[in-house]
Amino acid sequence: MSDHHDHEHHEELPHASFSGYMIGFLASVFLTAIPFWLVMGNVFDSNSTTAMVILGFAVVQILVHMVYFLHMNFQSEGGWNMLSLLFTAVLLFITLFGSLWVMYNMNVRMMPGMM
Amino acid sequence: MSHPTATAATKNGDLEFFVRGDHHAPNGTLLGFWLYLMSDCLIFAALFATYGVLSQSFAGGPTGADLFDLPLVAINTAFLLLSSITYGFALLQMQQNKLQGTLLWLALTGLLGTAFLSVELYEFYHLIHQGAGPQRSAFLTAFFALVGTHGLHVTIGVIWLVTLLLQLSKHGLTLTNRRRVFCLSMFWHFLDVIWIGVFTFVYLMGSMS
Amino acid sequence: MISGCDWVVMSPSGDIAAQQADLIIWATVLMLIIVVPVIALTLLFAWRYRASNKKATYQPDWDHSTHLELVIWAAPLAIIIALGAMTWVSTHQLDPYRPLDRVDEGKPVPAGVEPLVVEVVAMDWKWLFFYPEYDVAAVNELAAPLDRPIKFKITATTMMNSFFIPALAGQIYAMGGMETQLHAVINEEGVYDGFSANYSGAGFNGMRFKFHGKTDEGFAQWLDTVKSQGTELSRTAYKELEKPSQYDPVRYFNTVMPGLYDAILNRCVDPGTLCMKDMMGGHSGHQDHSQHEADHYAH
Amino acid sequence: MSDTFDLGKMIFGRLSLEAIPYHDPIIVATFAMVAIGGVALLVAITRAKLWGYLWTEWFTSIDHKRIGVMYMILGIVMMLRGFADAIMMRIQQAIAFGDSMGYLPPDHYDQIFTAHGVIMIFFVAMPFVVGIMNYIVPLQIGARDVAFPFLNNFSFWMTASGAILVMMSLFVGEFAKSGWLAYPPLTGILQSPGVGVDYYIWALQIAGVGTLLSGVNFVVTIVKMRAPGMSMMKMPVFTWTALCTNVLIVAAFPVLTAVLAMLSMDRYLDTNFFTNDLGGNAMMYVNLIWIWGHPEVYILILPLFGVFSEIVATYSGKRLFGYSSMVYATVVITILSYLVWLHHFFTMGSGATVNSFFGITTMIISIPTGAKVFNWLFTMYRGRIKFDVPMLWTVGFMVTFVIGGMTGVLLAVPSADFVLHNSLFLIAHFHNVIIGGVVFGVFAAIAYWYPKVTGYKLDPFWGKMTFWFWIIGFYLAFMPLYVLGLMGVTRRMSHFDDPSLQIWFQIALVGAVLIGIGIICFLLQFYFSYRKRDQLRDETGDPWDGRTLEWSTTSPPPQYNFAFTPRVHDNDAWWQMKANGVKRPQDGFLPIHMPKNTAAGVVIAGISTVLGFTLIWHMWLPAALSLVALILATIVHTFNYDRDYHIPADEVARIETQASEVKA
Ligand code: HEA
Ligand code: HEA
Ligand code: CUA
Ligand SMILES: [Cu+2]
Repeated sequence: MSDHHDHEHHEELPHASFSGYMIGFLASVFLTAIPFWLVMGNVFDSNSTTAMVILGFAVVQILVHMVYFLHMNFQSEGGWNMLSLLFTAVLLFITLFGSLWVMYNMNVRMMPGMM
Repeated sequence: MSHPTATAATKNGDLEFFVRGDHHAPNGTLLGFWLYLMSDCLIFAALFATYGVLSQSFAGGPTGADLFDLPLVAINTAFLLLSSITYGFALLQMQQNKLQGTLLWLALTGLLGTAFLSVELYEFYHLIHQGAGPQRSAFLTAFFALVGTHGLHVTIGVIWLVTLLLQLSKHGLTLTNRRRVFCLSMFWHFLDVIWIGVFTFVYLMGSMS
Repeated sequence: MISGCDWVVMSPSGDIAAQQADLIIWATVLMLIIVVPVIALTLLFAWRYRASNKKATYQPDWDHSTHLELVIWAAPLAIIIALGAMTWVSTHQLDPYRPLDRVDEGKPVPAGVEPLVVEVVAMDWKWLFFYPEYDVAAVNELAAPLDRPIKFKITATTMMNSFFIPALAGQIYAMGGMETQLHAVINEEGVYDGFSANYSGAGFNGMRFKFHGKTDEGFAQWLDTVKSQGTELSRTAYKELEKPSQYDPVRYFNTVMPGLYDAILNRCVDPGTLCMKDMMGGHSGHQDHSQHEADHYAH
Repeated sequence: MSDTFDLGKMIFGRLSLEAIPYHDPIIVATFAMVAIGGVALLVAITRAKLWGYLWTEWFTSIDHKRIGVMYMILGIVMMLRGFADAIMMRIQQAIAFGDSMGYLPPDHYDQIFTAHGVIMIFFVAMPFVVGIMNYIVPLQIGARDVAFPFLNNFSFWMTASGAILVMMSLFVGEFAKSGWLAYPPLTGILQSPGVGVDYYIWALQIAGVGTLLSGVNFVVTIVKMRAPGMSMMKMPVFTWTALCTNVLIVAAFPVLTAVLAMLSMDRYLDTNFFTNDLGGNAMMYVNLIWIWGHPEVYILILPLFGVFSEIVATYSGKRLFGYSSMVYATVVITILSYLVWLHHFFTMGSGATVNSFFGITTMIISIPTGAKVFNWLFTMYRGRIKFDVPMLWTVGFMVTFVIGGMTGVLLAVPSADFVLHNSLFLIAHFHNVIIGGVVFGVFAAIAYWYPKVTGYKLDPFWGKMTFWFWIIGFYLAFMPLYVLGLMGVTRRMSHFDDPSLQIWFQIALVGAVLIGIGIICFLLQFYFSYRKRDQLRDETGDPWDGRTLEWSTTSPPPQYNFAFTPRVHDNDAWWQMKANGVKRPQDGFLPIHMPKNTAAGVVIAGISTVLGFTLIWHMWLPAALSLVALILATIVHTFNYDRDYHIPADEVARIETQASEVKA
């Protein structure tokens, strides 16, 4: 009786697959190697081009990790995982770029020697 | 299994007002842990923002381009990436109910994590030795704080991993343990995601002078 | 005793502060349009629908009305649109960094009049004012001629303070290694309170000074007094002054070490310390500011 | 640290007998009072042999209801401290004019306003809010407990641990003299070498962990544990506001943790985040702390908006007007609260575009807030309003809060803020919204749910006395501050020169004294209600003719809340049950699965307190030991797999029939 119910038995842990991990892994090797090569090999003349490109790679790689390693999708936990992720992404964006905007604005206005 | 006082005829037909069977709310551990990770993510957001703001404040000291050793960072990134695939394999073993395999891959993951930490410690030691410690300039302060916080998380991850190995060998692949393996996997992969931000934003962009 | 003129924020003596006071009044009036009815309705409904009043209608299931919902959201929205527009315009108009284009209502800045530059340093716990144009400085006393725009450049030695003369204009922070600005003008002769509005530690209470709005002659006389009674503000004298102290008396300086303000701002008063503006290695961006600074001391 | 290894220093750090402020009569007197009170309490508990009971039934309890009550008690105790600070400030400001320096030197006054702000926000308002959510949310959603009962207990003890550290600072060392947001460079190690700022940092860090975890806990609880049939849009409004509040907690507190960690690195490791030299930038601290700080004030107010929604509907005998617009308004406020932080430092020097952007986003918040106010208003419209104490607070709130909201919007106009920032006008604004909103809301909630918690109502006479003293006291105490603000008086001053100001401060003091009487009435009401509990007894479990599920169970509810999980078909689930003549089932009970009590929370939080204390005093050796102990204790706790048990069916049956008999 005492464990007439390991009442968690019906719970589903998310399912992982070998191919998923392999795809994720190969993709991230690729997505890591290229930015390193771009910077170490000084491939582009302009730093800002390099910066934009490697930031783009980072974003893609983060998505790859989210999907293949963290098994993010719109179904898990009734969509709450995804919702919270998106919400966090928005807040992250606000915190990061909000701070940079605000601080840049102030620095420009009051740091004579700087920026 | 209706009961005279627990149901009622309403204009919408007969409505049940109580669950007369055994009711269990679904387990919330995975969601809870995910939410914790989201909050952790915002700690990193604050650190990234600070790094972003202070990244040019060299105070006459060395810059990223002067200091960063990209091949070393590449090696470290490789360790971390490898450790995520090994963790993946551990999870696959677990899905097939293979305790030995799970333990083995987890242990390997832990080793890779330790390797990562060793390289990072070496890097820090080297920087401090060069006079480029966290006190030298705001840029270095922010750098050490951001990379160090990530490192601290990996350290906690390794401690947790060791604990989990013990628990797995003691209790086997019970549901509770499976859930823990799963939580740690989220933690581990989450640290990868942060690391992507770190190597791109800090090391690679910092090396382009 | 409790007369309206004590409310310095609402009846100031400088054009900028006067515009800010007007703004407060208009914004408040705008909001009262909705706030007063809300309060009145609350009290009215509370009274009318009290349980003991059986005559009042009772509709226990009435919980929705699209029309009402629309009004509920639209009414505050309308006020906020008006207030938002007011905010946008006034914020740009009264940006403390913006040089003045008038000295009073209907009085544009006369051609050829340059603002009086005052460099302000918030110290622990006193105020130091430099007048680069006249090569004098003063501690805890500030004076300015009527109807001439003043340009304050503000920095601090250590703590974050806020430079505030309510009769003149709104406040702005004073921070170490940074320079904020404030443009203002005083229109009425008088002695006004100035102080730090941002708590800065033990001596904060005493971090007050008098601001004198003076006629041109009065201002010239004041300068004379400073010149005649003042001492020299050399590097050593400054180092002495820099030590934390409280409730400092007014002091005058009749000559000032060249570039002192710039050195304070860039945190390199001590000989041999690297100035902040030179530290940023390789970043040549906004050098114009310090160039500007250098010009002042070239005369 | 010196080069030679000094064992004494490693153990005792900077702690010495000097740290005990025995030369300050005020502190000695306070200490004596607290010590005598404390000893008396300890003796009484020992005499009554209550330790065992307290330990097993309360301290180690993982029952959300018990934990909720403990939060409320923590809040009340700390409120007395916060209020004692407030009255001290009010007296000082009423007498310190011209030659009279008052009785508090700046050194002491500065600690008091800092402690007052910190305590009121973190250890009064937060415990109240979290306590109410703890007690009510699981009941409202028809759940047996929260998602992570152990974590809940742990969160409470971490909050208590932070409170203990703040209280210790009174007697060992000093508290920060920095204002409740502790801006550097003032809080840097150069300007504040003492332990005050470290007390501040560690108290908040430790309590912050608790708050964050409880935020996660409640989001999961609300998302996962709702009774069948309770879709998101059928959730009671209080639960909705609790959800949004906890989302805000999870989203905002990490930033506080991060920024305080950075400040402590500057203090402990000589780094340069916020220093004046070597590239540090104090503005970044201000920026980050407000990214947390602004959402924090909505964390405080949102749950009380929920409370008022429940109360207005219940006492008007009506469905809440505009349920869905209430929900949308809450969600909009939640999101917007993240976009306005800069309004706390318009005057730091950002440009007109930045300032107007943040000013306008700030004022936009008054639109959903206004929608809420109107919804309450139209809930009252065509109702049958019973003016029990909770409803009195609600009307008091609606009138008072809109005034505070309006002055808030005024502060959101940057050019107006340039003259009002840091003035007593600002002080008046936030006491106006916090007292008129948060404090009134908490008192309303206590009066409303007290019979649920204890089984008897609070004596309405004392409730009304509390209300009238508070509301009159509030207006007298804070309206003068608006005036003073317009007279250009700055906050955080302990002495004034201009004698014409004094009269306003004296009026404010009278107001504070009236509030003090209100507090006393508030405390007395517990005593008198307890004495009259037989007359005030409520046996129905539903004394106010409530609408939501918490009223469907007995008062106090059994530890498992509901013998049978309710099924929900309507927003006002219990109202609908009552309308359909539904009664609780009396048979067919099943065993109920419950989590076990555990001491782990007390232990781990206790070690955290020690860790905090040793770090504050630079006692490196004990600090290292407690860190190790902390990690070990946590690991050991994870080895406990035996965490739950079943209440057998006949036990459930016994409890349920007993409850029914009481009613009969
Ligand atoms: C939840 C938040 C909260 C609450 C409820 C209050 C409540 C009160 N506050 Fe608070 N206050 C803050 C939050 C709050 N405050 C914050 C955040 C600050 C800013 C701090 C800073 O500057 O950093 C502040 C600052 C602040 C100041 C500083 C102003 C300045 O900067 O110069 C003053 C001045 O009087 C003040 C007064 C009051 C008063 C009179 C009350 C009244 O409501 C309380 C009145 C009650 C009494 C007077 C009770 C009498 C006492 C008893 C009956 C208890 C008996 C005692 C024992 C048994 C031990 N507050
Ligand atoms: C519970 C706490 C709480 C709440 C709810 C609020 C609510 C608001 N606050 Fe307040 N605030 C504080 C606590 C709070 N505040 C604290 C503690 C500080 C100071 C911290 C410190 O410095 O120590 C502060 C400081 C503060 C500032 C900084 C001022 C300065 O430092 O110079 C500003 C500026 O914009 C501001 C604005 C607002 C606004 C616009 C709201 C709005 O949310 C109010 C919205 C409500 C209404 C407007 C009323 C109802 C609406 C209607 C009836 C509809 C119609 C109305 C209109 C169209 C106007 N607050
Ligand atoms: Cu039912 Cu466990
Ligand atoms: Cu705010």
